[in-house]
Amino acid sequence: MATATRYIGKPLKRKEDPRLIQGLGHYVDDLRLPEMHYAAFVRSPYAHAKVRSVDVSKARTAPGVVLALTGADVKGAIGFVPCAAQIPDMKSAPRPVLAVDRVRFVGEAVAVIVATDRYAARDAVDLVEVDYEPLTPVVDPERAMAKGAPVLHEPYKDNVAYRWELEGGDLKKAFKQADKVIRQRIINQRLIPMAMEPRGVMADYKPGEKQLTVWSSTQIPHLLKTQISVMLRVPEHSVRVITPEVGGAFGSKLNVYPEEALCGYLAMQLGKPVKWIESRRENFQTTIHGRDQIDDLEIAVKRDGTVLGLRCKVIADLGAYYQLLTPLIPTLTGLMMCGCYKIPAARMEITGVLTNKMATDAYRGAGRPEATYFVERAMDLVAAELKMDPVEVRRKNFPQPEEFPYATPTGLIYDSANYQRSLDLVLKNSGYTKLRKEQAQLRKKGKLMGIGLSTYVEICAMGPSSAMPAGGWESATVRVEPTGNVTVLTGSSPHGQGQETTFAQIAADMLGLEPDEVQVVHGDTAAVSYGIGTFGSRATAVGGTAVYKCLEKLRSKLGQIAGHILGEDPGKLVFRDKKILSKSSKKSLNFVEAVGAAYVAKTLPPGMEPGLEAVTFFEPTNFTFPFGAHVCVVEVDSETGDVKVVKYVAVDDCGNVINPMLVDGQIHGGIVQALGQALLEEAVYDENGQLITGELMDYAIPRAADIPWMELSRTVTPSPVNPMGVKGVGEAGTIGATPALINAVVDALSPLGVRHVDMPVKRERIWQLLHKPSGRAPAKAAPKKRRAR
Amino acid sequence: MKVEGSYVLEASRAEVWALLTDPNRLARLLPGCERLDPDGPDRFKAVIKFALAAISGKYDGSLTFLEKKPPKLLRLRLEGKGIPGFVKGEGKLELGEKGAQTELRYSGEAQIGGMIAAVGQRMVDAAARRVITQFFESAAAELKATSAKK
Amino acid sequence: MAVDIQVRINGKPHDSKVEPRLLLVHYLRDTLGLTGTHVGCETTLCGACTVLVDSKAVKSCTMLAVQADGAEVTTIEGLAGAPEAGGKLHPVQEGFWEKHGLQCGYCTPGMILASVELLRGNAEPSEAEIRRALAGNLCRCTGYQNIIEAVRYAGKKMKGRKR
Amino acid sequence: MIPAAFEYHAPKTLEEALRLYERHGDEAKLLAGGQSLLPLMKLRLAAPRFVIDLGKLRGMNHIREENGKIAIGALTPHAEVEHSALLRAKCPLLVETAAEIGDVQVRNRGTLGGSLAHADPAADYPAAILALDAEILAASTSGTRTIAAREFFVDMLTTQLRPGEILTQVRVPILAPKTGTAYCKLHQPASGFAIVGVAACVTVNRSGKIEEVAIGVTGLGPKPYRAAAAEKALRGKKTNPKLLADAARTAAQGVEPLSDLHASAAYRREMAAVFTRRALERAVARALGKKA
Repeated sequence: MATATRYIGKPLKRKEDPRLIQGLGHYVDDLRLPEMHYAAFVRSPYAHAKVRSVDVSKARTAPGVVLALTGADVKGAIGFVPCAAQIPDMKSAPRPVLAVDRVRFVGEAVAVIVATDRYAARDAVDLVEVDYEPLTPVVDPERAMAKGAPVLHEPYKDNVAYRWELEGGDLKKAFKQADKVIRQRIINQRLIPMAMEPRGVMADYKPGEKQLTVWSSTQIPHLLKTQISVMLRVPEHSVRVITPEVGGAFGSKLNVYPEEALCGYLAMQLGKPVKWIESRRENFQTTIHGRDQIDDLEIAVKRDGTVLGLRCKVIADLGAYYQLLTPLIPTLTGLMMCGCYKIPAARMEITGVLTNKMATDAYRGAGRPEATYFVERAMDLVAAELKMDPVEVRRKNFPQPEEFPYATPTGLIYDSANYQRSLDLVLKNSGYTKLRKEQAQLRKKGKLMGIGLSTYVEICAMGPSSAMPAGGWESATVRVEPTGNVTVLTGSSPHGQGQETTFAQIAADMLGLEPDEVQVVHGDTAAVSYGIGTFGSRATAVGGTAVYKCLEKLRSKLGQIAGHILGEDPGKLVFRDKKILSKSSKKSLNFVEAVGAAYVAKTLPPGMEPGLEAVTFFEPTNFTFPFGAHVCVVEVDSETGDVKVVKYVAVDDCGNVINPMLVDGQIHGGIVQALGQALLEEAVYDENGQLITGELMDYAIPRAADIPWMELSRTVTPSPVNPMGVKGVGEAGTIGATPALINAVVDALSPLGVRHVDMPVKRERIWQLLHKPSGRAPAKAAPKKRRAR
Repeated sequence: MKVEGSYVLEASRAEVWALLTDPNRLARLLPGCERLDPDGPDRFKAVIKFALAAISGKYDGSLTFLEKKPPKLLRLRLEGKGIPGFVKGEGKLELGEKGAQTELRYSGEAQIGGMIAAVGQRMVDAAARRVITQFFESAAAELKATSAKK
Repeated sequence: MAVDIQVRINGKPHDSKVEPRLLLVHYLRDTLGLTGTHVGCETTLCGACTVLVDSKAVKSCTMLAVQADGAEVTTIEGLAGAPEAGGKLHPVQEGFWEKHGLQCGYCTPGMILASVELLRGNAEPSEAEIRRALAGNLCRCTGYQNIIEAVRYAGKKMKGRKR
Repeated sequence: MIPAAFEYHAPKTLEEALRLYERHGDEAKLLAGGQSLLPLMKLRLAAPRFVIDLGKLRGMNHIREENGKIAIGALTPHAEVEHSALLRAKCPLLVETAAEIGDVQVRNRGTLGGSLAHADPAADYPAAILALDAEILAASTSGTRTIAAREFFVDMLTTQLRPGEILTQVRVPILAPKTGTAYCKLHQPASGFAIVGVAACVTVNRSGKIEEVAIGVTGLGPKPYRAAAAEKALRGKKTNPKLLADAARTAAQGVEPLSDLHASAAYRREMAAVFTRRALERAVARALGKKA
């Protein structure tokens, strides 16, 4: 049965938007129930302290307060914050939902207040008296690993959470055969995801029905339901999780947080609905952070630019406790460490370290931006060392298109790619040759202009369950209602990606309907079959494929019904314009008539079950590997160190595209988040473990005026892994763009002998390089070149 | 945060030493100090109301003399906590003779936690300087007043 | 303790008694149920809570409800009633839909209202002018590019209607 | 996010406001546009017992020419300064400076008087106010006095305003002939405040001699100041790029710069020189009628 693609591949306007542009959408804080109560948390101002006592007596009697609980009060009643990732010999770092006798990061909650309105709850927080005995905080991960450092989690003797290794190929040989070994320490700084909507939870308990409903701004409603059931020891069928509109997440809501279980508990205790809305300061302190790796890189390279081997020692700062996937994230860096290059041997050693900070976890890209960043820096380091053009080094090391599926030494099979094609296109679109000429001219005038390249590959469509901590499949249910509309229920839980539109496009094309006739439902565990969620650029490739498979089943059934009624071979029927028709005989049946037949059940083929609903749990056989090539051009103000991005050109390949407008939107947003990391963003804890970028006043995320116009284009290399040939695009921009910018900045500063700059390229950091080159170990050639200018 | 510097007072070392170690007089020097009550040997309970225009907060805390080498060196610790967060400082004051004057060299480290650390980052440096200046100016005034009485 | 205020919101008069410390955004959301205005920070930097007060874009988290006494407030819910909209989607709303100027939608009401103020004074803003006018509104999803397209689209539309 | 409770007053006349302010003393805070005070209150770094809202006062939002000067009411929002045709023609420095404050929304609410009275060390206006030698009018129950801009700023968040005094008006001179002005600023990337902001006002005669120069600097230290050494180095000299650059290098003289996450003291000092030079170059070019 052929599918006409009237909607797939078209820039359809989003079905989500009419409600969102009129203020009619409902995020958690927009929901209200009668007798709503509000929770507020008392949080530690210390990074590391013993909690001697928590006195909530004054708060309890404050106006409007109905409940004030400490860690001791809920200790036996609520389980620890869950971590789904297990690494062999990993230390445990259990986190109670409210700290009992010790706090390990600034912002860790020690008590909760519930009051009749949010103002009263906030007032009562100031009335709680906590007696802390400060302990020495452990902030720097390298010092945390050292002997004698204060230990976060006793009875362990040190703060090393785990060590993890991965090796493939003959590394010894690679380094032995190398003409040169290039070494560089590369820091991937700690970031704050900063979704526009902070987290929020609302819980309601109906004692008669024994039903606990939790509304949460989450990416994983089903996993959250299971975890709440486990943490609160409530039968899972008594828990329902609903995710209303979610105002962005970027991985930060791919988690289970103390407040989610606690609000459920409080609602059960009070028999009243309880809501908690995170403040931005809480969001900065207590929602997961991203990245935070120190990568010590060694590159074995031949004189002609062929990279023989790559070795990387990673120190991953995990923070004080494990959130859902904390320990796992750095291992993804290991898997992707060879990037889009045919590097025969690779080795990664990760040391995960516990420090007095918020946990790191999945932030847009989750482990892969780190890999792309250092391998793309590596290519430029090789180019600089061998005085080659970065383009040539990349070409030299790409696998050829015919080598796919391509097996990496890290154990992955890259599905399909043509790296040469995307590189060629980005060079053409950016006018690379001309840019180099311009650069030469500007350098003569003493102007600092830099051109940066990044060719990336990412691992998406997560993923085969064998390689995932807790299932990598996705569910879908597609139901054709008796009147002929279609309901698509997906286990994915989109939060801005637009699957209400793209899944409707798929369904409309597959069934010959209009997208308006398809309603996509997600995020309600009582309505939707168990699912995994939206993260790891998986919604379309995994969730969408589940939908696709349901649609195939329904087409088959509808085809048989129509064939039976029309007396045609079901295999020769097509779905078009709300009809099921035979191309050869031109006989047709209205779609709605075929649907009616399924429900009225009088004219069904013998033995066929009535009804029109299909369920699929789709298990992917492999990940997908989108790729692309980006060019970034910067100008550096030699007086202030200010870096201005003047041009950004991207070519991305995410396989087949369902909605190009939405794909571009994902890439725009991803690039800007990456530029944010490269230019501005850094979560800074001071030596006492205080998060001094504690608000938007000090943590800069890109504003409209900070970034250039982005020129996008696409190549299309379908994935063989799923029937639609899609790959995923949610993280591509974030993964590809940071190295492009940093490579551009290093390129701009290269006449001064600079070969690496750490992110973010804050002005003062650049200014120091420009004005105090001796402080930063410049290359020997620097002074001579400067005279030459 | 580290602070260091020096200030010259128009008084002898003995006079300055007497001033710095007398809790009643010291209370008048500490900006915003409302009370300084003995709480064991060389330890005092303090109530400090810090006010900088619109920004204000009340801190309960303690002052401890960690080391006394009259009239040359005084090491002390000041701790306070209140609704805006906590402050903890440890430092030393060295008294040097400069003719009839005394040069006070100070150095120390302060820890700030809570709301002020999270949002007051850019103000902390200037605020610390201001508190120190106020302290020494008050000390100078106090010494002047005492010598005038003599 | 409570203070009487009279505010016109989206064309409708409201007489309320409010606690003086009640923020305008909480008055709109919690007292009146106009939840289209969002809260994204507490330091006046994200712009999600932007509404129009007497036709000027302001951050409703940094204004007390009592300060709005006597004022005319337009929220996203009332934008269809704006003169340029005539009961339908406002051209800026239309632009955001047409040009995919939103993803998660959380910053969108504030973005739209800030754009409305810009376009009322300047129907053909340059890219730089748009970027500058939206400096007080953060978006973490779109990378701003389609928002700029949306504002341009709306500007053209508004100019066309004026003729 | 939620301020502590307070007692609210919204006086309708200045007299009433002054009486209230006098009565409640330092337990009261004045609320103008609220763009500095309300964020502090929401974080509970400020929790005044009384808030006196000046929003209902009449006659304090104006920009008008008066006795050879331009008088600006204390409650004039930044946006109105930014868009004032009168100021654009006669005191463009203030227009250029106002346009650099915060963002559109903040400029729509924040007021000139509120900003000056708050005296944030990184605020923009003070640089211009100093460079213009503005006069600041302060009212109290015992009358009104005029404070020279140079006297006004005392320390971080502290001004010459006495307890019970309300800033009512700012008077700035009309741009003299052959005079150019400019405000150049290095933004803190997150908050938009000035890491360094320099306002320059330069009068250049036909032969290129600098007859008068005033340079106001904000962001560098705990309080804004006039770069006196730089002014001295320029006054009476014939303008040339080296002169401007050399003078600018003294912009931080005598000041111990602040240091924070975004800029160390050393960097701030260097940026003071860079932005002073840029402001001077732009102001001189404008004085000479060149585009800049």
